Amino acid sequence: MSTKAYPGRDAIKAKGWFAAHRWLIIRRLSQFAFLGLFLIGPLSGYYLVKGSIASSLTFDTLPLTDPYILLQSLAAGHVPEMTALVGALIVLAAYLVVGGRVYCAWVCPVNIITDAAHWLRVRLGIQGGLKFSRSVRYWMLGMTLIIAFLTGVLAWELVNPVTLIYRGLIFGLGWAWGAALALFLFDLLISERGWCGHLCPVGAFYATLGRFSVFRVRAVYRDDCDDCMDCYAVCPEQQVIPAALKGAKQNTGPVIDAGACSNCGRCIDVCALSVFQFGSRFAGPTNPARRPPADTKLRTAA
Amino acid sequence: MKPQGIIDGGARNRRKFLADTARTACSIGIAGLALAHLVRGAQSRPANAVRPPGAGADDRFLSTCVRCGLCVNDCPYPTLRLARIEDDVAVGTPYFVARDYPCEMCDDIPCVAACPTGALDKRLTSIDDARMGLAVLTDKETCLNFLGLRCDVCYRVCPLMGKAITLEYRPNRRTGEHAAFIPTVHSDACTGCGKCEHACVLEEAAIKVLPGSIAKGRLGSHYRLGWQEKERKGEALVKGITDLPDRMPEGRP
Amino acid sequence: MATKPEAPAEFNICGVFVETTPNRLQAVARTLAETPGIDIHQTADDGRLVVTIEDTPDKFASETLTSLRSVDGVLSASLVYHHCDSEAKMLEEITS
Amino acid sequence: MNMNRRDFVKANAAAATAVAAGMSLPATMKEAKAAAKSAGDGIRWDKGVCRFCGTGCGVLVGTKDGRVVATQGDPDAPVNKGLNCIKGYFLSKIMYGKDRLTKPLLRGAGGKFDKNSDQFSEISWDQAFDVMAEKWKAAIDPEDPKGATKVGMFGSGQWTVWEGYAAAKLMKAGLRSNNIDPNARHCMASAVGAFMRAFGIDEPMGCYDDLEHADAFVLWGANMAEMHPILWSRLTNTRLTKPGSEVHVLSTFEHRCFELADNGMIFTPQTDLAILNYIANHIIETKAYDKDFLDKHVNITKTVTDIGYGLRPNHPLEKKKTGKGGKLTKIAFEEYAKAVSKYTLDYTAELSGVPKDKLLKLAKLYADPKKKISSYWTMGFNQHTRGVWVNGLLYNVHLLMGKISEPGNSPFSLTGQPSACGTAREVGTFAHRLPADLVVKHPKHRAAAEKIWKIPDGVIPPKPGYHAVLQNRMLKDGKLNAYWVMCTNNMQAAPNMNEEGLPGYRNPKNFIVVSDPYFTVTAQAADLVLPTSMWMEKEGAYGNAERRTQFWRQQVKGPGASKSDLWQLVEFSKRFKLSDVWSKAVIAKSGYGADKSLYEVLYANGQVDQFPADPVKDAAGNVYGNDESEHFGFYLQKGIFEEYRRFQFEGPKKGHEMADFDTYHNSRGLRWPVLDGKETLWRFREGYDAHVPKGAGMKFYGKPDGKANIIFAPYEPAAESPDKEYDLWLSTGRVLEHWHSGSMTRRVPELYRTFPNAKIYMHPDDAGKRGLKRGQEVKVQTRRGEVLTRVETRGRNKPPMGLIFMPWFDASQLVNKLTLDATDPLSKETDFKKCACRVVKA
Repeated sequence: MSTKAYPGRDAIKAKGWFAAHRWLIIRRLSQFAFLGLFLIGPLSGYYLVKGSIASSLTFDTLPLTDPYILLQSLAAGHVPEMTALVGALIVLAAYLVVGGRVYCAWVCPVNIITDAAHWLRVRLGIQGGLKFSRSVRYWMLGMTLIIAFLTGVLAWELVNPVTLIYRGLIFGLGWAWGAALALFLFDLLISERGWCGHLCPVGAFYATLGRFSVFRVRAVYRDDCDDCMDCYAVCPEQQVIPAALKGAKQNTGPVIDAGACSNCGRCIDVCALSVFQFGSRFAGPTNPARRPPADTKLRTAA
Repeated sequence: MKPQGIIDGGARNRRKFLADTARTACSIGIAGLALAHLVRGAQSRPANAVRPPGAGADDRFLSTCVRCGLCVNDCPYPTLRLARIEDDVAVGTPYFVARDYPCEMCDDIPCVAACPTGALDKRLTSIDDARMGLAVLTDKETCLNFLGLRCDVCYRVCPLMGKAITLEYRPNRRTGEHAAFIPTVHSDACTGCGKCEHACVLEEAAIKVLPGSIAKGRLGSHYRLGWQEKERKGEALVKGITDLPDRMPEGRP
Repeated sequence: MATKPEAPAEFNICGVFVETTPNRLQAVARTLAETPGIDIHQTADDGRLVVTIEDTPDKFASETLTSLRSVDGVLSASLVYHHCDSEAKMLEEITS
Repeated sequence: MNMNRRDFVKANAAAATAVAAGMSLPATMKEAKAAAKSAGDGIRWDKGVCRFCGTGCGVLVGTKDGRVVATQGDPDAPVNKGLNCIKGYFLSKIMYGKDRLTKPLLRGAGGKFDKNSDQFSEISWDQAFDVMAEKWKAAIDPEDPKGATKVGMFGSGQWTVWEGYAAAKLMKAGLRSNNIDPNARHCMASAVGAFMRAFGIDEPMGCYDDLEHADAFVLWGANMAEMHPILWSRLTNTRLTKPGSEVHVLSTFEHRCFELADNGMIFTPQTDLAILNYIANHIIETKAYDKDFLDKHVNITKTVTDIGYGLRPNHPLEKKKTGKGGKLTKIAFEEYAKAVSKYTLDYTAELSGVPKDKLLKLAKLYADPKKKISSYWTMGFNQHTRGVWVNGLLYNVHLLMGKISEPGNSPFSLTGQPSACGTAREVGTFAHRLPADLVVKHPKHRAAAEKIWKIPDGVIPPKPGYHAVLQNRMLKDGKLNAYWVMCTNNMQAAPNMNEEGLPGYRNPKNFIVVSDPYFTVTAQAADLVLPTSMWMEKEGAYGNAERRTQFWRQQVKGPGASKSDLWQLVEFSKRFKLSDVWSKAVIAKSGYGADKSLYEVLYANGQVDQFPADPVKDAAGNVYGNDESEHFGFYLQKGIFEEYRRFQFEGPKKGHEMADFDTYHNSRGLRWPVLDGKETLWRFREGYDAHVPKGAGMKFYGKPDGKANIIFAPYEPAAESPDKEYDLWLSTGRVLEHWHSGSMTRRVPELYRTFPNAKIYMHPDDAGKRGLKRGQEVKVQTRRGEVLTRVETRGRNKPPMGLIFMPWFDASQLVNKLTLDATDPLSKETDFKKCACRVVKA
């Protein structure tokens, strides 16, 4: 682990604050933008997008449906209408391109909550607590589908904090803020990155998709890595990095091709040496010629 | 420090792996049981929560509704809402409380049109065929019309007035001069829109929309209603029966 | 009868046990029920009544209590419980 | 369960006491409360009468702590026997709308009048009457021989008897203006006109007992199922329990009564004139008529025809007319037979759109001498440009058969307002009338009134004043400048408000005063708004449709500074000296000093003030307030009523006699004439009516020769019919839940919820043709304006293709922006049931 109190300090020094938070800021904007699109309707009466994250209709033409929820419905024994099927396929295709867990990092509102919890956990120096295996979420995923199958009810949707909170924000929060608070406290006090990183079956579903997705983080300049560990410190799914960053010998990487990676881009932000870049999963040069002088200058500054 | 441990930390022994797996499976199993228990709670819904048109039985509805809220968005009235955690209705599913806002029975049924999954059945094309529930005159002791007063608000607000609710006339034996107009609900026409419950002027409505399964009785299959069977067939079920004339005094018919 | 001062700061509520004869119970109950400030809480067929008396705009509870004894048919009226508090506080909503 | 600390302490006190007394307290507070209730809940009950329709249901009013807390149908009231309709159920809430007016409000900021301000400021009664008196005096020229034609008053069939009387007296005997008319002009004037023409005396000959006696009922433009719910339940009971009984319903659209109808008929608007003539024709052709009855008791006449539509004189329709007025010409029976012979079954069926078999069934019913028939009507007949005619045509049918004035045989005009009969009609609040059926244009009648009122002859102007519709026109034209609207919401109720009412009220030359408990549409258009005590906040008397006069005592005080209409009228009279209103010559004749106030001449005149202001008590000894007694120092209501009775006993017209004041306070209402301590149930019939001499059998004593008139009148078309541009008939009306203009019922949350806003009832195919969906927002347009509303294609009213129905109770959808101010030239009553409109998407 990094000995530095705040990962990314070098990056701020090297690139400036904004550049060192670029993806984080864009990502937050993206999360709020999605929410905003849904909220415009209820707030203004003029609907660009109707419905919620579970299923929506944009400009009264484009149907989008969460494939995971649709999968539950299928497991529960119902073959939905074409609209939902088409909507789910569109979403599926989109995430296969941009990265499965992009949903988690760029869309899901819970991410904001759990990121906040983690940020505070680090500041307060809270240690220990429950540790779950990263694989628990896949068990959860299986379990939700089995229960749906056995009961004929979209059981997970009774408790799914992701849709609960999203729906709450659009259709009236009620006690849904309680669910949000519970998640926050769970991640803050009980289990580090417990929910999004270990338990959430929604994440598990998208992680499964993510194994095949095209858009990726690549450790393009992995040879430049000075082992500062900042990327590990900020990464919510640290296990995905080594194979890409340190896999030169084993002939793995430089693409982070683990499904669990959410393409959040924090590693890109915090790396003072700009080792990481977004790119495609398909082959591209490792350690190509360095780009423009600006970067060179940064490098020397570091 | 080198990130060695993380990279090659996979060298676990087999026993530990099995133990971990068993433990996870058990935990997940317990979580699953808890979830299944929740499902049972969700399947029962308060009697005053009415599903939108085309929702059908709840067990079907709960497997099909993805809780997206599109029906709520397209409901032109404040009628439909999505259940919140505290609402006692399967969370996220659409419903309405007739006493607050009844279904206005739009001709084009926008809620059904909006549903992407078919949870609200697209085969429902005429709102008159909707069966959201069944109005039941639950309290005859306070219903003003049973008391002989001329309220019949439930009857007059009924969009299927004269079909779903009729007034049956009955002499008021107390006054000897007035008729009582008894509101009578007919399940073959009542859509369960709840206009009657909403409009009932009593402090607690005497007519309520209940789920059909609660409201309706069922005749045993071992008995048929003779007059209905005869009407359906258009003639007597058993033919060739004769009747002898009665002996009467001369000259009388 | 003493006239009650304007805007009384205090408000009295008394629990009073009233005795009458069984055959006059109904009549007494009716009279009490019509007296401002009196609420009947329970009656027993043998002629016992539990009532509360509270201040009214023109009479203190104590005055009503005194006048009670002169009601036709009332054998006794004994004060069992007395509570005095500010009027404002009395009107506070509480939830049980 | 929410409770306040006081309740909590009480519960504790009770519990502690119970323990001490060795009694166990009921488990919950609720039960304790119920126990207290069963021992007597401290509610004082007194008799009253429902505030809404003309049925006149008796109610008991429960008062506690100065507030009406409950009501109940009076189980012993003969009309309703403890029942109420849904409006009556909520009577206890009508006085307690959140926005009751409690202070006089003057248009303008800071208590200064400003006609153009859209703001009102609170002022005192003194200030209010100061402003009013100044405006009134400016409009009155005491020396004008025509009287004070620039002042006017619009009153109400919801006024109590004494309020109407005091108002008529103030206007006619005090201010010398006949420009007083009641809102009953909009609902009953045609019925009055027809009664006077046919019988020479107003109001139905029968009573509600006919509902049990009749074998058949025919509804002519009355939706009794909704508008007279309790009477309808009586009619229904007879239909259910009496073998062979029938119900026939005629209307221009299908409504709730059709459900009970054995013969439901939808006719093209205005063709009721033809249908009635067809029935007469059928009776004559089949020789079913009662020749003996006709010979003894009936004159046959015809009326002037082509008399126009009561529009402004410059309207093209008025220029085209060839006849004028309602002069009757005696004709022979044969001429009458010939006149109606045009109305054959074929012709009538073709014209009216009613199938022949239905028409024939109806005609046969009337022609059957064995069937006792009660015919009922309200606004379908009365709000008709030929309202007096059509009323008369029905009398023709009843008179032909002699089916009148006996149990079960009754042509019966129902009323809409609680005292349209008792007040508006009987005490002379119409522009042409004086108390007890007298009229201003008759010198003997004026003389009788002036004698009883102790005023010199020549005070009462001989020319009838402006009627309701004319008042609005005169306001607009600036010829009526000081105007007082009381107890009615005429801006909402009067026709063509866009072109007549509103411009009239807002004409800068005019000062408009509105007295009302609530801030109605009319109050909003006024210059001065006076807060009014209503219903149980004052002592009152109403007269219902069956001539039943019912009294009630004042149960509670009005809120804030509100005052009863009676108080306002009498108190305002103090502001005038005789020299302000009467000419010097008249004053000299009167023997009164010029400085004497109108109050002293009209009310404190040694006659009206003869009864002391003693406490009002009921039989049980409960004492009731009387704000007027307290203020004026004498029993004003009793004084007025007893003076009014002098008209009944000393006036030139018999037949209106009532019992004395105190008798009414002790009874559940009595049907006049009350003679020798007995009510009259059926008038003109020997044995039932004390005015019919022994051996006469029958006498229509309202006419000098004791005979009633059959009056032939032909079918004439409506003033405005649908055409290419405006392709639908628009009919307005009411719904059961809301009465009058909704100013009371819409303030009862439960009633509001059941029918919050008006809508148009439309045939589904008419809606489909226009691409309209049920519930969709639409504009209804006529040549006079447009109103935004919603479409209803289901429910209680089912109009035929080509007609829409819209109720007028909704202040947010003023349907009278659309209606045409075409009136019956005889009764001056507006036809709210027919004009041409179109419906387009909003």
